[in-house]
Amino acid sequence: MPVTDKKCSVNNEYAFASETKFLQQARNLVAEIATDCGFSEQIVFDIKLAAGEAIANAIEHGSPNGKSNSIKITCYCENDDFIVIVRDEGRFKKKLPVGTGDNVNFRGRGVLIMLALMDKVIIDETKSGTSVHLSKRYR
Amino acid sequence: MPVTDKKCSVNNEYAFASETKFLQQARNLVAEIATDCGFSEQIVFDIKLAAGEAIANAIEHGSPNGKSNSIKITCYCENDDFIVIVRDEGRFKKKLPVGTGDNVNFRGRGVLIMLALMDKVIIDETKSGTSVHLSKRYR
Amino acid sequence: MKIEVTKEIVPVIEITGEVDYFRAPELESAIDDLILDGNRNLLFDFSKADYIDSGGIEVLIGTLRKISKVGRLNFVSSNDDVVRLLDLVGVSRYSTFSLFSSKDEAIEDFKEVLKKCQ
Amino acid sequence: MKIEVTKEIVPVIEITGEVDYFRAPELESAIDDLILDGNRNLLFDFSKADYIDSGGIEVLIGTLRKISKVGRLNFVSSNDDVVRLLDLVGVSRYSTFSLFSSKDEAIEDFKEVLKKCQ
Ligand SMILES: Nc1ncnc2c1ncn2[C@@H]1O[C@H](COP(=O)(O)OP(=O)(O)O)[C@@H](O)[C@H]1O
Ligand SMILES: Nc1ncnc2c1ncn2[C@@H]1O[C@H](COP(=O)(O)OP(=O)(O)O)[C@@H](O)[C@H]1O
Repeated sequence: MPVTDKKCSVNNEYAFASETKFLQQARNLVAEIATDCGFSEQIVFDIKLAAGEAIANAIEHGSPNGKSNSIKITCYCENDDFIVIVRDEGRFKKKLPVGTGDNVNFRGRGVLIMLALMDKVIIDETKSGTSVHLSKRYR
Repeated sequence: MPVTDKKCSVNNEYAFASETKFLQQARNLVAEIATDCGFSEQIVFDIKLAAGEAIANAIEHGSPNGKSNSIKITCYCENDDFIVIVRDEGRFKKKLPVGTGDNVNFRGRGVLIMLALMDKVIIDETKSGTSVHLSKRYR
Repeated sequence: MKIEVTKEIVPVIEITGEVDYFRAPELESAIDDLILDGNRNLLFDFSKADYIDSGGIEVLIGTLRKISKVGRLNFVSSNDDVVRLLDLVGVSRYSTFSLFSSKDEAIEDFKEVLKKCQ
Repeated sequence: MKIEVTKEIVPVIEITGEVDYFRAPELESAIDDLILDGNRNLLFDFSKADYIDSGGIEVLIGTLRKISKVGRLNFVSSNDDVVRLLDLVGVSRYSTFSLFSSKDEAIEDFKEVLKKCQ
């Protein structure tokens, strides 16, 4: 049973150095929190994947100083939404991922996957970093 | 000089039937409002293009009943942001644009262009329609 | 958007106005006709065009694929915003794509290239 | 993610665990080695894998392009989420991609195909 209660106590923060080896544990933590909040296995997969894409981007594109940058993930419930926020310390890149020219590759599907799997996506680029906010409604 | 005043009187709404022939006038209206708010030619181009992509998507993907659906555009200034909201009456499509298989095409760049040109992008899918919120900071 | 096709040393596709998502198919079919006629070298004159969105970009990239390594696309524009966008989306990184600020230069370039082919 | 390559009627790439953005290059290089060796038919056994993100999908699509029309990629998974994702991103629409729920079926299929080639 989904917890649609405004008083859901989930408001969990996880901070870690921007290292590729932490991607798997970070997305699995988000998946566990979503499971605890009562989502079905299928929706948990969607949340895990969308969050995984955002975390991968934060490490790959949002950490100008590499491992000395940190990533912060916050998960909480608000009204009818389960929300994951991924914050990094980078500037949003003003370039589209389009391969090296003659070879248009498949890059650039991360954001489209987030949109396809979540109900609301906010990408907010500020001077102190990018934050990606993903929400999934309880249905 | 950008109007960074909270009391900027721009809070303009434009509603029209979801027809392809209205795309050009709708994006040009947004461009004129942005010009009036004091943005440079280059930033006006960026706002026009990002809004144009959102309006094209609203017509193409967010109008299940074609011309009998309507599109609403709102432009306003808030604090240091110029905001354009494009609302449609459709459901967000849970499919990625990937061509017909063997031919991966270039589709699916609209959202990436919005992200590259604007500072904050919100895509919110509700039961009554999708809204795309684009903000550009005055600098 | 208005399209006019003329024939110089290569076909010249002159576009006036704004190329967008819903007008792009018209441009695509004009180009497809030229490619069907055997043309692999094309000149896009964008001097009188001041807007192109992802739909127009899709046609440009589609054209670059269709003419592949055997053809060239010379593109004329001195509109800073259009040029910046072509760079953003990666069109300018295709080896068969070249940007010129005037039609004369784009034609001169084709003359040079076609001379070498003889 | 763990990768194990064995040779049956075609090379079998068995993946265990989670394939993501930062592990995908490892998978790609294992596949590239097989393609360099002249293989065009590949069996991906995903039975023991339960996660793939856009980085892994990119490798799959890249492989489909590399083996192009001459090869086939038979993919084994009965994980509903993985199958749903392959459908969402369009991998399953490639004519050279086929999905199987068991490795045996995927191998049977290759036997049929390769028989026709003789
Ligand atoms: N956290 C981030 N910080 C900076 N740029 C980002 C971030 N997330 C995404 N981007 C930009 O958006 C583009 C699209 O992201 P995505 O769809 O995930 O594709 P990919 O990561 O495969 O390139 C990236 O190529 C990058 O330029
Ligand atoms: N207003 C909308 N309503 C429903 N779906 C949308 C809307 N905007 C975008 N989408 C979905 O997001 C995908 C990506 O959009 P975009 O990047 O603009 O690419 P394109 O429109 O070229 O396919 C679309 O293919 C569509 O499935």
